[in-house]
Amino acid sequence: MMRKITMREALNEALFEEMERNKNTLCFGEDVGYIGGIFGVTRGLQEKFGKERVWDTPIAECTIVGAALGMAITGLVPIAEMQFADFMAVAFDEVHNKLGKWRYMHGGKFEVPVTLRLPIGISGGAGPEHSQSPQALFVHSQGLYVVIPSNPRDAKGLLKQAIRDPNPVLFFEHKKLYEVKGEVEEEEFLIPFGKAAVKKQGTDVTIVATALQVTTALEAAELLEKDNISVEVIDPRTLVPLDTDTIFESIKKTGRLVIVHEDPKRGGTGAEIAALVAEELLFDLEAPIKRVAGPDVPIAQNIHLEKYYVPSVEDIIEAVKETLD
Amino acid sequence: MMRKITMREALNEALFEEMERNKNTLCFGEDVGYIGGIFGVTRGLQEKFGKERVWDTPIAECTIVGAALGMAITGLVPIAEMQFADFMAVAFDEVHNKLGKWRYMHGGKFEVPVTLRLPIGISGGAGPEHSQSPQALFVHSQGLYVVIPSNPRDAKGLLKQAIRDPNPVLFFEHKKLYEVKGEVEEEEFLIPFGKAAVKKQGTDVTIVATALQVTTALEAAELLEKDNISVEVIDPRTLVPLDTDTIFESIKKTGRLVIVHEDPKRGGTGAEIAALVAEELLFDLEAPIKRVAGPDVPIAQNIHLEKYYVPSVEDIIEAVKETLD
Amino acid sequence: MALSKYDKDLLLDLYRTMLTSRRFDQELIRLLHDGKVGGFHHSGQGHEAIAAGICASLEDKDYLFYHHRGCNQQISKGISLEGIYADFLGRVDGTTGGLGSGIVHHVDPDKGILGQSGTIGESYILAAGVGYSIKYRGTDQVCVAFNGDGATAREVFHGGINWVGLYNLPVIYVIENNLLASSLHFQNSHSLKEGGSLADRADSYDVPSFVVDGNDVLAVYEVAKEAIARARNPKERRRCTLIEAMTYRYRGHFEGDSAEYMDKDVIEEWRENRDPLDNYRKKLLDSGTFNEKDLTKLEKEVDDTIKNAIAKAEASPIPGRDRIFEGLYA
Amino acid sequence: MALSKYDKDLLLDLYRTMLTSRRFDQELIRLLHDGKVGGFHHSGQGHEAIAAGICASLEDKDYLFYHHRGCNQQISKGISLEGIYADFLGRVDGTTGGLGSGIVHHVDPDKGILGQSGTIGESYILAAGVGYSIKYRGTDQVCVAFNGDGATAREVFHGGINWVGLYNLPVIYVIENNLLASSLHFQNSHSLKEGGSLADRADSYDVPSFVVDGNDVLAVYEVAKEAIARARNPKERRRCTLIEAMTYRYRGHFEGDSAEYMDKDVIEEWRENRDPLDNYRKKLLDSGTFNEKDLTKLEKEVDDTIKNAIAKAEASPIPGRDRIFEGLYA
Ligand SMILES: Cc1ncc(C[n+]2csc(CCOP(=O)(O)OP(=O)(O)O)c2C)c(N)n1
Ligand SMILES: Cc1ncc(C[n+]2csc(CCOP(=O)(O)OP(=O)(O)O)c2C)c(N)n1
Ligand SMILES: [Mg+2]
Ligand SMILES: [Mg+2]
Repeated sequence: MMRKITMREALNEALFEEMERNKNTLCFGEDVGYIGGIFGVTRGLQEKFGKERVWDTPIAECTIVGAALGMAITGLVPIAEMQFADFMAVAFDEVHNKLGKWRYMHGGKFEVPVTLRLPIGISGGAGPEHSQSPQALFVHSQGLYVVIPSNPRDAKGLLKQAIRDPNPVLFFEHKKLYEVKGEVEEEEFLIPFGKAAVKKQGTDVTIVATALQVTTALEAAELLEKDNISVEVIDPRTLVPLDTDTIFESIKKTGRLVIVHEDPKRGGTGAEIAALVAEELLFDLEAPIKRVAGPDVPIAQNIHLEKYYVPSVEDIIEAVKETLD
Repeated sequence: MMRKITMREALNEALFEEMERNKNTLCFGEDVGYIGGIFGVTRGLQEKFGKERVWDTPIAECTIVGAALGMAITGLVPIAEMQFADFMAVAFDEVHNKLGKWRYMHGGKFEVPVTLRLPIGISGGAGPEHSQSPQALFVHSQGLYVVIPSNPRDAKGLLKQAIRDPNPVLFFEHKKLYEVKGEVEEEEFLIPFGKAAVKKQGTDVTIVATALQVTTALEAAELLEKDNISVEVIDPRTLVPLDTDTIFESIKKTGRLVIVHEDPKRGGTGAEIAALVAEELLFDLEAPIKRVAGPDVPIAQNIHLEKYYVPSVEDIIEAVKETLD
Repeated sequence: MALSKYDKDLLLDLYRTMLTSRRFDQELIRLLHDGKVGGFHHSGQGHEAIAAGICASLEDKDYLFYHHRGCNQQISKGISLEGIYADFLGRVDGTTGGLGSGIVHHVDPDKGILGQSGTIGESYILAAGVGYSIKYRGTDQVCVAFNGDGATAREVFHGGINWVGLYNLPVIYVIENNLLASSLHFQNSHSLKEGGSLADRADSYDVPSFVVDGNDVLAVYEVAKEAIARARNPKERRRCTLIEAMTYRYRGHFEGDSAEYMDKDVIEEWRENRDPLDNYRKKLLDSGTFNEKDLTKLEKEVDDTIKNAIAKAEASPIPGRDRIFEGLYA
Repeated sequence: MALSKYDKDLLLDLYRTMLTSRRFDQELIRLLHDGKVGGFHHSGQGHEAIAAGICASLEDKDYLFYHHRGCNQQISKGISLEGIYADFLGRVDGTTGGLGSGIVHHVDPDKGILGQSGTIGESYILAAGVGYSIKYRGTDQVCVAFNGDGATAREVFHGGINWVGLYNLPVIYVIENNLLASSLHFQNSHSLKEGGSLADRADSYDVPSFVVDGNDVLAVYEVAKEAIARARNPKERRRCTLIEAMTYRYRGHFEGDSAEYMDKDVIEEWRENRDPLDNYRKKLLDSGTFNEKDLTKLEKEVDDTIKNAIAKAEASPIPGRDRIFEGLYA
């Protein structure tokens, strides 16, 4: 049987392997060095690779990202962690206007192999500025890749790909997945960007879900199976580039689409997917598209209220059934 | 006949009137004081209201917005200008996480009457970081209003409303509209948020367009009229709140929707509108939705290339005709 | 200054404030361990003298931005204990009306407590706006913004202090320098001269600054009193001040942090020899200003207050789903 | 230092660089007025001595971030004139391969010219990363980042200088302080001590700094030479430096700016008495190092170079629509 490891371990392995592979690869950010990150993803790296390659930066997110760009265009391969993806707001200019555009606006003369690791998601009462899932903002950016794994194996293969890719990659890690275990082979592997994973085949309704919501969608799908509703669950794995082929193929078969994500609904990651389908596949749809998403209000800190922000199995089941009415 | 004034003059009048109305209203930003703004919108204000109320700040966008919030929650009504809306990226945390959430996350105990004036759009070779139209990013935010006028009268009425509103308002002004003239009555008036304007009635196809693209859409509509295609043109005027009633009503009549905007297509302002329609009105649609939008690449500085970034009359005509095929 | 020169009420109030802060925190941690409080808490144990010393010269009309380790600051400024306990417990009678708290977001406009930003350090710029507001409105209010040493590395520090200095605003920046920013030692976070301080940063902005022993409540009180008086007076050449108060924290960065990066001996040294409460209590007794009975009485009062506050907070209900849709727009 | 102590080639090169910068700019403005160049241009006339003096000690391998008023800087670092003319003219042989330029974005990796950010001041942090990269790779390269006085008010200044100081990186920040940021006077942008300078900001970070007459090319040269030598040497206690070079601009913020906020007499005073080229030329002649004929010959050469560059640039084609879809990803 294949070994099972947590997503944290899988990410950690990816970092180890890529740091070993290329000595110009560096890891830095707040608390990533000595303690190995507040979520423990970079544990052991400083011990192994030294303080020059793995270190704790001051609390200055613009500078972390700006410096990463400076390193990348002069021969290094920086991997920086934002302690919480929410802090991408602080370094927004550096991400949206610098990382994404530096190569293009300077005539294609640079490569920008930057990876930003970005913990997202609602987890344990962290409140309105430590719980967000801001990936939709960067779907609107240019020149960035947006990666969002849902399980240990994908996390490992995608992170290795991200580090090797000569372009800037935003790598979103759902905090609630760090402890989740899954099968990951011992041998080295990469997962290419732009290839969705069909997590479960089905014929009645297509669900497109990302990150933690893939698990929720699969749970819903299993329960729906008991009602003889056959659901296909697709995890795009990368939002930019988006594997429209796989998604469209599925919708052509099912005629129904439910999109599930934790980020707020308005202008969220589901909007672009829904819009593409409404442009390209309108006559294949047999029911209105449904989005099951976070509400358009900031995330309360009250731990008792958190559940109201996260798409639940019941929410998904209800949405799927509505498409079948 | 009613007088005609430029959008710049209309905005300037709105500022004068509101500054006169409430002595706690202040205007500030880079170059807004002595020279009256690099686009001339705040001209004459410093002379009239003095340097305490109208002044030139250091080049520090985070601080401009952060300070505006501090003023707003202690009794003032700040109106700040970002010299180019592109610089909202610099102050992104202050806008997305502070202005939008301060009231909510502190239990609703504050009002945040901040207005940010934000020049957008491609105009005269300003390149990838002085030409953007970043409004889609803030459609995904919470707690903000997103206002985007297309003509002098709307600009005046909406800006006055924005200043009086107790909530943070992002006010997007297309640079190419500043010189455009239109009828504006002498008497005071306000325009409420969330009320779209039907710019032209029609029965075959609905176009939803904002800012400069309203003009382009109307030109296209006029030409289409000659081919006996009757187009309804809707200007939402505010993207948050969005007047879905008016938009949906129109689509129920026409069965066809073309969305036009200058911001890049992927995750742009059209995505949410298309998604809403695909959720709510699917069976009213007789053709796939079309988005005519900016390409998903940064904006080149080369003035000869700019035209390839802006939706043209021809692009719109083509899209409309495609919905009728 | 000899203790005898101080007003006795003030001396006792300082003790009461520090003790309330300490006891509040201890009881909160108990509630956390009992599983009644979710989310994050950054304990301010060891820092109590700073907020107590600063806020002693502030009035309700004055403004305050606390930081993530800021319960002491809110308590020193007079926030309702019951309110913040209810926040931590996620009850509707919390200061946020049921949205809860943890990292931040307690609030009390009537006490001038303006809240806090989840992205730390933002109060450097928010306070600049509040200072401008005070100056424009022409009142004699003051705005105090607390931050940590770590947050002072953030880019916004420069933007804020430059505004505050340029417009000469009634703003006092207080840095609670506990030598650590999460696991990062102060020395590895800031480029400074040998023996230099964060207070040195203020110099080129022409902002007066002080480094003060943050575990000595009277030392803090003196420095703050001067700064606050200067801030209130529009005729002063410099109304703004940066105060760096040196201290240490007794616990991990947040409750649950195993804090292996901290040296247990160093913590012990601070606890044993530099505790702001113990040392001050001893001083009060040694100087003969108060006797053991006076202090025991006060200690009992504080305990009762805390118990009462918790009881009231726990009696408040947990909100339902509707709550999350309230209060987004005014 | 007496002129006789300098290498004659160096002396002549400095003049050539400044003159090329000046003539480049004059001709560019002519092209603008002829309607051949669209977009924005921020003329660096009056600033030429700064870049010439700094770059004289740099090599191709060294890195440079210019700022929006930075054609002088690129020219001093050796960028192709034909390339940047072609950028301004929107031709495919421009350094950006047809994307054009205006505000910024010329580039030449082979000359170490890394580009520029449209949000000014960002090079304060980008250069920190480049400095880290140099240090990590263990080369003796240097990174120079030019900025204006106005951009130095941006929040990122603090983040950048703190990194550079903390990690002791081979980075030189140069501020071309022309007393204006668009219409805002320097004094209204920065909180400083009476008579203080932006260079003072470096002090608390333990970053060596200089204020230098930016219109005196040899003065700039001397300061930069020392700083660059220090930066190259990993054994130096401080490899980083902040240089504030005082100057003034002769023209509006950008071409087309009516610049009514500028005092014509002040401009005249700088042009007449403090022009970096005129004064240097006079010095070269007065010292007897060169005679009128030497300089006229060089001037003719520069004119020819410029003419040639423009001719070649104008011969290059304008790109078509496809160009905008090229080069987004590697
Ligand atoms: C912009 C931002 N970056 C990072 C964090 C995460 N964070 C919260 S507290 C903290 C350490 C703060 O250290 P310091 O300012 O010294 O305060 P202390 O905790 O020592 O009281 C960090 C890194 C944050 N909340 N906001
Ligand atoms: C972040 C940001 N804010 C504002 C601007 C607009 N802007 C461009 S140049 C400039 C003035 C810069 O002044 P300074 O740094 O002194 O340089 P100078 O023009 O005087 O050479 C301004 C406000 C910008 N490009 N980026
Ligand atoms: Mg600290
Ligand atoms: Mg300047």
